[in-house]
Amino acid sequence: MPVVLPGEVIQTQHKTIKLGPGLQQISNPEEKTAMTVTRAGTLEQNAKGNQFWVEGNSRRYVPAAQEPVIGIVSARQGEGWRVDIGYAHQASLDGLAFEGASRRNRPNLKVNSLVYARVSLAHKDMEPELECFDAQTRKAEGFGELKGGFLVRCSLKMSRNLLNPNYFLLPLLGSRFPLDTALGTNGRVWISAKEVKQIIVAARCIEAADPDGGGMDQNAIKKFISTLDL
Amino acid sequence: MSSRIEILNEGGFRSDGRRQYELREMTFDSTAQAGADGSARVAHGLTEVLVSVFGPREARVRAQTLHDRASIHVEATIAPFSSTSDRRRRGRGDKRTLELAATIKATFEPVVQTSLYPRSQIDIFVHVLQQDGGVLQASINATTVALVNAGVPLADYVCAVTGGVHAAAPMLDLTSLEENDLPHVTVASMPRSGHLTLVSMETRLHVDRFEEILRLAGEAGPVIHKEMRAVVRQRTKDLLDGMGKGLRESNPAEAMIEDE
Amino acid sequence: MRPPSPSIPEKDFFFSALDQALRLDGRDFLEARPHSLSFGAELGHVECSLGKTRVLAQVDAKMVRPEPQRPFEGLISIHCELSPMASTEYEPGRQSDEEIALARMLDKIFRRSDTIDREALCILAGERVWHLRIAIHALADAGGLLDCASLACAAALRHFRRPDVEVVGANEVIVHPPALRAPVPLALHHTPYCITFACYRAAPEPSAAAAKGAGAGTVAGQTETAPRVLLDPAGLEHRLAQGMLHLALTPQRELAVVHKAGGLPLAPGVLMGAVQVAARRARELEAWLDVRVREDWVRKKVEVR
Amino acid sequence: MIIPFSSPPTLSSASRFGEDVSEGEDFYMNDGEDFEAERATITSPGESITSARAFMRGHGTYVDSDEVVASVAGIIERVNKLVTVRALRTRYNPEVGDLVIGRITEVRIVALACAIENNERRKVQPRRWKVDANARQDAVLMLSSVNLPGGVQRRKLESDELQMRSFFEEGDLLVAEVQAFFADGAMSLHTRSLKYGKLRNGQLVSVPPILIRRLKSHFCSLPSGVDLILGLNGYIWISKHVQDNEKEGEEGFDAEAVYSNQNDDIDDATRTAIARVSNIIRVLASRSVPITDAIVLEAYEWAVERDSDAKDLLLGDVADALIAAVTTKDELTEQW
Repeated sequence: MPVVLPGEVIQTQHKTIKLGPGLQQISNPEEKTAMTVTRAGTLEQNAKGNQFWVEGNSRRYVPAAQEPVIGIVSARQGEGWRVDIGYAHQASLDGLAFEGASRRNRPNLKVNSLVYARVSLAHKDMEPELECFDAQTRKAEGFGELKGGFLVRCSLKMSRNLLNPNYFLLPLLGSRFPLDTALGTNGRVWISAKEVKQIIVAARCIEAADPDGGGMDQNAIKKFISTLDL
Repeated sequence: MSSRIEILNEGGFRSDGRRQYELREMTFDSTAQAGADGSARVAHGLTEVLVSVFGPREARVRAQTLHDRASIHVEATIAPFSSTSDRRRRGRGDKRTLELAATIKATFEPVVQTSLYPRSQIDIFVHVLQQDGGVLQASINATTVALVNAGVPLADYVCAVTGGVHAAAPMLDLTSLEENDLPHVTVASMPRSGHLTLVSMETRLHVDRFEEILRLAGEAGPVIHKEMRAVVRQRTKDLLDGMGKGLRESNPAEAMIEDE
Repeated sequence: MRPPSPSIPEKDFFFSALDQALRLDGRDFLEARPHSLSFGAELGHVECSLGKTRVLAQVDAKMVRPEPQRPFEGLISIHCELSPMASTEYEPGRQSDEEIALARMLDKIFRRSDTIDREALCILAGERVWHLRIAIHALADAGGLLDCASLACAAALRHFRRPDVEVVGANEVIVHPPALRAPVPLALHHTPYCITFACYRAAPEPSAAAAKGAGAGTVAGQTETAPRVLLDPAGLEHRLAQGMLHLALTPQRELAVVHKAGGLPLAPGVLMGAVQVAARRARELEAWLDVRVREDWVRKKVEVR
Repeated sequence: MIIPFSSPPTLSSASRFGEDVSEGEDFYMNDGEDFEAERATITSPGESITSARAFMRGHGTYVDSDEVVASVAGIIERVNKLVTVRALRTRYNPEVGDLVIGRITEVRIVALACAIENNERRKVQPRRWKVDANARQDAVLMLSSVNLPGGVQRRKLESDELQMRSFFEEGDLLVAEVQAFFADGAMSLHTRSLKYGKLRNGQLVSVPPILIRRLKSHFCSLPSGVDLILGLNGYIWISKHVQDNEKEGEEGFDAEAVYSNQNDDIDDATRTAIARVSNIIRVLASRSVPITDAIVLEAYEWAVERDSDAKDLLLGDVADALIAAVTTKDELTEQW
């Protein structure tokens, strides 16, 4: 994974590519697909080589469409809510963007409650919008209000790690005690388990494994868990 | 210069003739400002503070409206003529004034039952008219009485008193002469539980001495409470007496209600 | 933009953990976060960390004319800066309320409590005195900023040395460069340490777990129905505190500042319990600080006097 | 005996009300002991009233460690198991059906984005006035709750929304009735009656709300051409008498008169009478005497008899004499 700096130009052979965060398309007279880097980090691409993005250690979340996020309801607004997702601006969540919601039957979210939602609109000139269902199927698919449990805040890098099914931490924790999680890409992870102690252990492990915090690897975490009171 | 003054003489008297634990005379006036919902002018000796309370009323600043309780807004002013040593005109941004206001706000926020008045605002205006030590103490006591007079629900009275130590001898209710020379503590307590809502000290004092003052101030709290309570009860009684005078007119009204 | 308040699940979880006598970072009630110091190249340049909270303190001195009404006393000024660097909660520009409160508290702890011998800062009465300027920069705020800032300030004052000066004749002042004459440490009467407690209402029904916690590490005089007192609150503990108590003490068991403005009412016994805990901690911090400062002086080859 | 909630506090013996109360210990109701209705019991914040096991807490109280504790200074009232403390000086506490006098503080014609700017919990409510009625929040007067010129049954048009200020604008006084409450406790008013609407030709006197009681009618006409409106929120309107036939008539309801901002001609005699009544009310309020049409009338007759100047009424000795005159008679008639 090459380290790239803002301003670098990257060229590929692929005709149709998808650009992720940290990259911008530039017009190219030679008919070759080219992009410029806007953020420092490591350049990543998928196996097929037609999707690119820059992985960095920035702390401020910038929403991108279809990303799952955890938000805190900050106010009621007309038919919906305003939600803090850790971005520079508040996102809006429509009261009808829930499974089974209708004009008569809208979910009742209180100010300061937690929601697990998907970014449905992320445009640089507009306020981000969220939805708590799949717009096609109108099914919740796990989105909605998060009740109980605890919210852990971590770095953006860590939240992406946790979303990776091959990452060791959640299976490791899961082997010790059953737990529910909701993973947001905005550096927020919601954990629920039976015991308060278990949630605290999970929260401390996430913090310890966070590359921006303790940065422990699998073995270190194993040792760390054994020192904790479970 | 002030160190030449004898704080406590051999006979056990202080510079103004009081004994160690003697409080200055307290006077309360609940009729100080008719335009306010509640007001009180409280004097501890030569220290005098006027507090006016408005509200709960419609919040003037929308952005500060709280959806689940009333917001409390405190503004303090120290009159330039209030002190002989420091005739300064203190503007709105003056640190000492701001701190006084912030302290009063923090002290009363948990005491006032604000959750009964969502989206409203309670304004407390504190005017220090004369200072001779114990400004914070007088301001808190005056605010308590003003809030009670305004009919604002409180969990309890807040009774404040200042204590100091002179050569291992603790004393209460310091004048500014004594405050300048002695380490002093302002303590505000709630008589029902005896718990302390405010403890503020800015001068150096040994832990053991501090404990002694804390204990003394704890004992002085109920004394001040008794005075305040008597004043409040007297006022309530006076108002009630006046209402009794409208007796004859009230009867038809009562009859009417029973008819309904 | 005002930061969002903690969400309902965070709040509920925090208090249910508290009911079981658990803190979110695994500490005991009266356990502080680890603290560390690092010294910069110059004397009086200190970076202090308390958990994830970090503060930079820098002391410098220059010669000025004293105030006419106090010709024998040096000047001390404390400057605080809370920039958005420390936390997203702080806005650039305008002085925030937190900044004013921090500056006021540091002023009380170090200036009003006569920590520094001002008369020792006098060079030539009415003509020349030292002006000590203490700059505090918050680098990261994860709760307990005041404790961290005061520790950094104390360390910087202890670490700092001013150039040696000599008065020749009537009003000629010679400043000796550090290379020729060892610089002089400040004359400090004492070193206050600020210690913060967060208070929470007593558990609704004292459970077995809470009773266990009461035995493990709680303020003396704290019974099951008494409010819970946490030393060195961090993050959520800070934001959800129902009352805060700031104490500044010298290692000689002298209180320099007591600041409890409003919040949860405390019984005098609980307050005194907290004072005793703080007194112990002040002594520990003093011993630790003394060792660290001397180590650095040795490393910098400063003559220790 | 049940003390009516809305009635003045246990007046039957307020004059006898003992000295022991002020110095005595906390009044404490025992479980079995019957509450003495004849004695007004004064309490103040933080004082225990009774056990929370046997009684229910009402307004002005809270529960602390199994006791009902007062949170305001006032008198204890009990209805069955409900214990309340009534403060003698407080803001107006509205009830549906109350007649109030208010002042317009804000005209909100289009409520664009108002929900966004202040985290509004209510739904967006366009077309309304906000009215200060001495309560803890400003009251709301909806455009749909007022009578518009052109008959009671007229439909509201969009043009009405645009000319809301021509009906009521900031600073206007009005008399209205409390219609309902919003979820957050703010009251909603209406003026859909010919009795209600904009006020003119007079002056406003503000007294503590507790001094105004519920009467058969809050509109009274005094001889000498003065009308009195006693708002339950403590605002009292004293104005020139309007002939009944002038306000009557379904079709005679014309915008000119109802929403006019112009005072009629008021002759000197009426002006003097209005001033006299106003000062009488001020004097009564300053001595905490409940204000009713009867007592005002009596005081007015006394003042006319003495032929005292309106402004002299406020002088201490005249005021005392007035109070003595209107209240001594009461004691004579106390038996009934």
